Amino acid sequence: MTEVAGAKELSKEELLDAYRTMRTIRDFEERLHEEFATGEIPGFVHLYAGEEAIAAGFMAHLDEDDYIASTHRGHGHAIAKGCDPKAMMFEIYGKQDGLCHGKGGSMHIADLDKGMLGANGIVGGGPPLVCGVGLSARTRGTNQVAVSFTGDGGANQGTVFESLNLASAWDLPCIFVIENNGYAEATAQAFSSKGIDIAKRADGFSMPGVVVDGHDFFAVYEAAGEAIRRAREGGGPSMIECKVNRYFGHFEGDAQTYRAANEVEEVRKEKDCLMLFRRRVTSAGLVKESELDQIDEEVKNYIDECVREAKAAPEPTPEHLVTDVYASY
Amino acid sequence: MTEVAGAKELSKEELLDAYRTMRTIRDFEERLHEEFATGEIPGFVHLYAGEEAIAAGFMAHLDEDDYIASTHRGHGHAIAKGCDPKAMMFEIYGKQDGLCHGKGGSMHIADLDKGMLGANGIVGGGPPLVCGVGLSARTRGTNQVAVSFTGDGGANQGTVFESLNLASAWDLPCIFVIENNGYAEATAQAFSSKGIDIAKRADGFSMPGVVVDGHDFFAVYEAAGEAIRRAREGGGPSMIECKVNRYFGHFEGDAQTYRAANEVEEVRKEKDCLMLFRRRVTSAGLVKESELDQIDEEVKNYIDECVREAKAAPEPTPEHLVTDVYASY
Amino acid sequence: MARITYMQAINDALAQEMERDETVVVFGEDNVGGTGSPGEMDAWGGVMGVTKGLYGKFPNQIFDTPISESAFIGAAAGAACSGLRPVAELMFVDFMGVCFDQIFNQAAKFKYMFGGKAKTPMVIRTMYGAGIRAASQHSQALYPLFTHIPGLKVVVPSTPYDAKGLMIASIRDDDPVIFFENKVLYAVEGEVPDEAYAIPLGEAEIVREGDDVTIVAIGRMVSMAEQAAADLSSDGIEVEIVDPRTLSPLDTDTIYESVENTGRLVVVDEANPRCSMASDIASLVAQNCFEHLKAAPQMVTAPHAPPPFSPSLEDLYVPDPEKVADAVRKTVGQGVAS
Amino acid sequence: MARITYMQAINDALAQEMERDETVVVFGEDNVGGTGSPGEMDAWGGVMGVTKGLYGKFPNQIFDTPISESAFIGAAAGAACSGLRPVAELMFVDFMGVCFDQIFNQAAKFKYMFGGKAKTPMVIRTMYGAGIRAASQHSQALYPLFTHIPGLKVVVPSTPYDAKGLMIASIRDDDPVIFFENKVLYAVEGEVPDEAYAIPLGEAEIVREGDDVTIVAIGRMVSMAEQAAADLSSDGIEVEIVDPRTLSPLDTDTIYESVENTGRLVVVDEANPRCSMASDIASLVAQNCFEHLKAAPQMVTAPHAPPPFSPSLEDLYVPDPEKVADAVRKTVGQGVAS
Ligand SMILES: Cc1ncc(C[n+]2csc(CCOP(=O)(O)OP(=O)(O)O)c2C)c(N)n1
Ligand SMILES: Cc1ncc(C[n+]2csc(CCOP(=O)(O)OP(=O)(O)O)c2C)c(N)n1
Ligand SMILES: [Mg+2]
Ligand SMILES: [Mg+2]
Repeated sequence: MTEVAGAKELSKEELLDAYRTMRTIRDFEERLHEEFATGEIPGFVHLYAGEEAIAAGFMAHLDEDDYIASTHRGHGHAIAKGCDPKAMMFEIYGKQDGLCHGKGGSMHIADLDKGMLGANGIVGGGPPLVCGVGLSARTRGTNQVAVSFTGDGGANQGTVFESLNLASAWDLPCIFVIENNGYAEATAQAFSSKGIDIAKRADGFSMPGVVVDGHDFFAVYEAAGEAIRRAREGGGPSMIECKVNRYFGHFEGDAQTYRAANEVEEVRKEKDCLMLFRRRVTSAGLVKESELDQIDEEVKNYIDECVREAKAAPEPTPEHLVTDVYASY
Repeated sequence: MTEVAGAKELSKEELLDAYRTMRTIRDFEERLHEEFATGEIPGFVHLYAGEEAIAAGFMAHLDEDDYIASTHRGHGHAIAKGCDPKAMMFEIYGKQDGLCHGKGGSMHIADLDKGMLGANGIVGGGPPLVCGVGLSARTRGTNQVAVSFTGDGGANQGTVFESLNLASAWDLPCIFVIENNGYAEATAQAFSSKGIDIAKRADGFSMPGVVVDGHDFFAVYEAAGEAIRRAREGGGPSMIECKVNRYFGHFEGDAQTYRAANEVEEVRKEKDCLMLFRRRVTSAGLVKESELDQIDEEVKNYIDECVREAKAAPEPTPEHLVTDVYASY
Repeated sequence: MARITYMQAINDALAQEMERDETVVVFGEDNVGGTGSPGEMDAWGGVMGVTKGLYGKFPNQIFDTPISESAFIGAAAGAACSGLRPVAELMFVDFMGVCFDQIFNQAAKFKYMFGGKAKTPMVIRTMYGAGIRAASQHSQALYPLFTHIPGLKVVVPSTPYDAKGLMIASIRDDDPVIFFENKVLYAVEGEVPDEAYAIPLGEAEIVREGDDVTIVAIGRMVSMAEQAAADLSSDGIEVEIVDPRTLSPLDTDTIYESVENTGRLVVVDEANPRCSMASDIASLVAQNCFEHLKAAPQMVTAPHAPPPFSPSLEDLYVPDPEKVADAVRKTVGQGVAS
Repeated sequence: MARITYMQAINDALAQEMERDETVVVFGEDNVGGTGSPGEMDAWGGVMGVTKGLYGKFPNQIFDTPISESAFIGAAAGAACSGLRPVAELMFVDFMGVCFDQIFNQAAKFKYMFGGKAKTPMVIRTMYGAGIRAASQHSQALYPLFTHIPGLKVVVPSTPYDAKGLMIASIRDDDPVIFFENKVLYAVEGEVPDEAYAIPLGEAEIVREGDDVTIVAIGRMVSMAEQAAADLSSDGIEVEIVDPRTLSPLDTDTIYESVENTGRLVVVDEANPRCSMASDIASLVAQNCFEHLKAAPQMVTAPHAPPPFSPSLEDLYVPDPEKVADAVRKTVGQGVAS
């Protein structure tokens, strides 16, 4: 790859959008990390910080009526797909005006109007769903595509393999993204799938499989673009593995003693996606430092506002306990 | 492969045993085909005829305390693993003295004392079980191995992929055999997994994967031997795909209009495993035609006896309805 | 109106709905039968032939799947969220164990978890029940497991007429519906209107009127109850038979009304007894009709054992008219016939 | 004897059984935690720490698994048939949907299908219940689904003492056992003997004696019943609390005896109501203690809805002492407190 390969296709506005997406995710997650420590955030929270380039790189190619299916680590995908971060923050705080009216929480953030089929509490839950979206697009003759995200640990779940094969047999416009951050909870990919390139499994399903650096927005953008174009043109499914790191624990509260000392610090220093992006676009003269700084500032204020309002927002009222499901008795 | 490669290792007695196994399976199945037509055999019956070389080729390497897990098409595996054909015939007729006292039937023939973990009504049900046997062998420090059989259709079931990966991660002495007979019910492998060599999926699980001609006892014997030896020596799991044909319908009663005209006739003529075996061993002067003829005769009489006795045998008595399961109330 | 089988009634419902709405798609293992094969397409039309002939009429709306229930049942859920009304087949309900997550944690919960924002109009067609010597892994009833799950609708038709009307209603419903087809009933014939009609989910039917004992019977068990009723009637006992038709939602009103009149209840359920429909209905009646009950409610179910293979055992496994009649006699205090 | 937590009691039971019998092996996702990772092993000891420290003592008897529940739960069944006594963890029971086949069609049925020839001594440890804001896919109870299945034993301990004794009995049992651990109870302390002891499966415990109303309460619901009992006692209502401890087999004798004395029944079950343990027990009592019942049996359960995320809704979802007390008052005809 040349210095800013992939960037050629992108207008300045698109570059700024991508940066804003990544920055929004980063601030959203870092702020949740802080807030979680205060004890005010209920339940399990899995943070996406460090992996932003993947969500931003894929979603830059998707339209609102394209669909994604996410994982337990879903905030980044949701934000990049266009879910309202404020409504998401409300949701994570369990409030009535949350994106799912407080019924879903962090692990079930969804917005079907934005093509976001949901974070998912079940590892491997998403890939079958995108096969369905692919089938729907094919049957109705639209050129929508569907993208599922799965972790390196999730890649060993039977549902994922079945979906790869079904998408292949049915020639569906589906892209299966593997976010390989090296760990499933405390268990290393070196053990759980012997450290292989997971994308090489694509071969067993007659589809292209590529490995990209998940810290590098432009690498992701390029690989995603190729796969999504192919899918839209009827060329069938693909698998893309993004090698990446997560900055925080598996979930908030994880002491992470299974990781090497300084593991994260080093990645943050060498490979941070925001830093890499910034360096690339400014040194190529595509964007000015000050423009990015301004985004940083705006995002910071916005996330502040999200948290402030979320904390103050009202809880769901009791009658909602039994709405949105028919009551058999 | 030279004319009788693999045969070198085999004593004359072993050759005769292998032939007897294949002939017993063939006669067992052809006789069931006839008997089913009379309407006297209850339930679903899936015949193994045409695929005998696979069962015989693998089981020739296994000891009684090695284990196998089979499929809905399990008669051949059971016979080859040492289950008593007469007790099997009783079982298929649903009789009290059947191998499972009439409670299992064709789809659940099992004999744990012989290392036969059961035919299985659930496609993909067996591979997880052999992982457990592998774990048991490893934990107890025995050198047992475990072999699972799965069809080309079953190879797309999530449980199978998960088992491949688990056996790899745990370095288990397991062999995953794919019996690719080209069809899953009426659906061709050309569609269900795009006609790929299924064994190439092994690569995604860091294990060797080979394809052999499943009509050729010696080819199967050789590939099986290598994988089983490796497993016993701590070299971990393998995958072996045997390309083969089934002679009868998916189950008895299947009109098979999805198959090409004369498809089976041609295979029977060109590739029949018993014919190939006979030709090889006699032309190499290892065994005399008359010796094989004698086996044919003995087997024929024995299967006659099995059927005759099975028909006359008593049904289970009512109290057995609720034995072999604790009654909660 | 014509006399057709339960199987044909389901086929007709599928055809009429596919015709009416091209977003209705049908898929499953060998639902066409023959995909990729050198011989003919539509070679099977489902393992029992329920979807036979649909491929000829709707080649773009019916397809075969690999053997990957999690993927294609999940695909039904994903498709339902994005513009289709899929009818996916889980060949035997016994296979639920390889794909239950996509049913109960995904499809069933989307609407609730997402705060009402999802609509998941899908039908899972599945075959249940003993009676064809298919042994432990192909003969279970299992509808209690689905009935337990909030967000799923559960339908168990007992006649060709109901099969058609309930299938049409299920396809038009916006929640995921599990549609239980009894394999022994496929060959049963009945009068069925030619045109499309929907039977609302959640409405029981009174199959027979009577004042002495209420029998609630499910699916194939309705005919067992009917046979028992004839017998009992000659002894002067008139039973009322209620067929719930949908187990979730359950038409408790009709059941309660009947028991309020008869004061006696027998539930006939082909499933195993623990945490079953029989126990569900018996407990509801005990709670809600207590003051009307003149005798202890009775359950007639399979025993707490897997379905056996041997015909002689399987015949003892399924509730039969005699056992139903015995239970009825027990509630009216005439003791069990010996 | 020492005061230890429910979590520690389970850990102790596992350690003592692994020590006693080296064919007892323990595995699951991150049951050690850290396999293949650059940092320390035993980094997790299970997601909640239940198996923490076992790796240090039994490095050959405890291992991590890939995320492949079908494969490793099935492996437990295969291992149980070939010489081990595995204890496999299904981290949250909500994940059963990806591996249920290996539990209910394989492990549960081997013995029956194979005519008594198989022995499948395995334990599936799993976590259930609401209360930690883990939302719809991590908060279900689901034990009714397992109780429905013949061939499975189902254990739900409510105290540290029971957790230890029932775990030891489960490991020594020759049938597959599903062992339900309540995540909210992990931190609860109680007196637990140091030595190994087994509590027979199928024996209920009378947690509190009383003559007015029988409450049957399951798992964490026992403490809800106890709190309600204190309240009710000050109103002059003395409840008897029966903790079944194992749901399958179920100790119906103890339940019937209690109801024969009190004439009134309230079942408290954290699961959803349909085809539930509450309905199972209520229907059994209605059938078998009819002549002793003075009032309609009552069920206190979660509503027919998935568990919601929001703390304010989740707190309403789970049965609480007030709802239990209301149900008790209803059975004694004092009306619901307003
Ligand atoms: C079916 C299922 N099994 C296990 C879990 C528990 N679990 C949640 S996240 C996780 C690890 C996932 O690892 P990976 O797929 O690599 O994603 P990451 O967390 O690294 O993003 C596990 C085991 C689950 N939620 N669902
Ligand atoms: C989980 C599950 N899905 C579907 C079936 C129904 N079924 C039984 S055999 C079969 C085809 C199997 O094909 P294959 O694996 O190629 O084996 P073959 O019959 O060719 O030997 C199917 C779909 C089943 N028994 N279990
Ligand atoms: Mg990971
Ligand atoms: Mg096949």
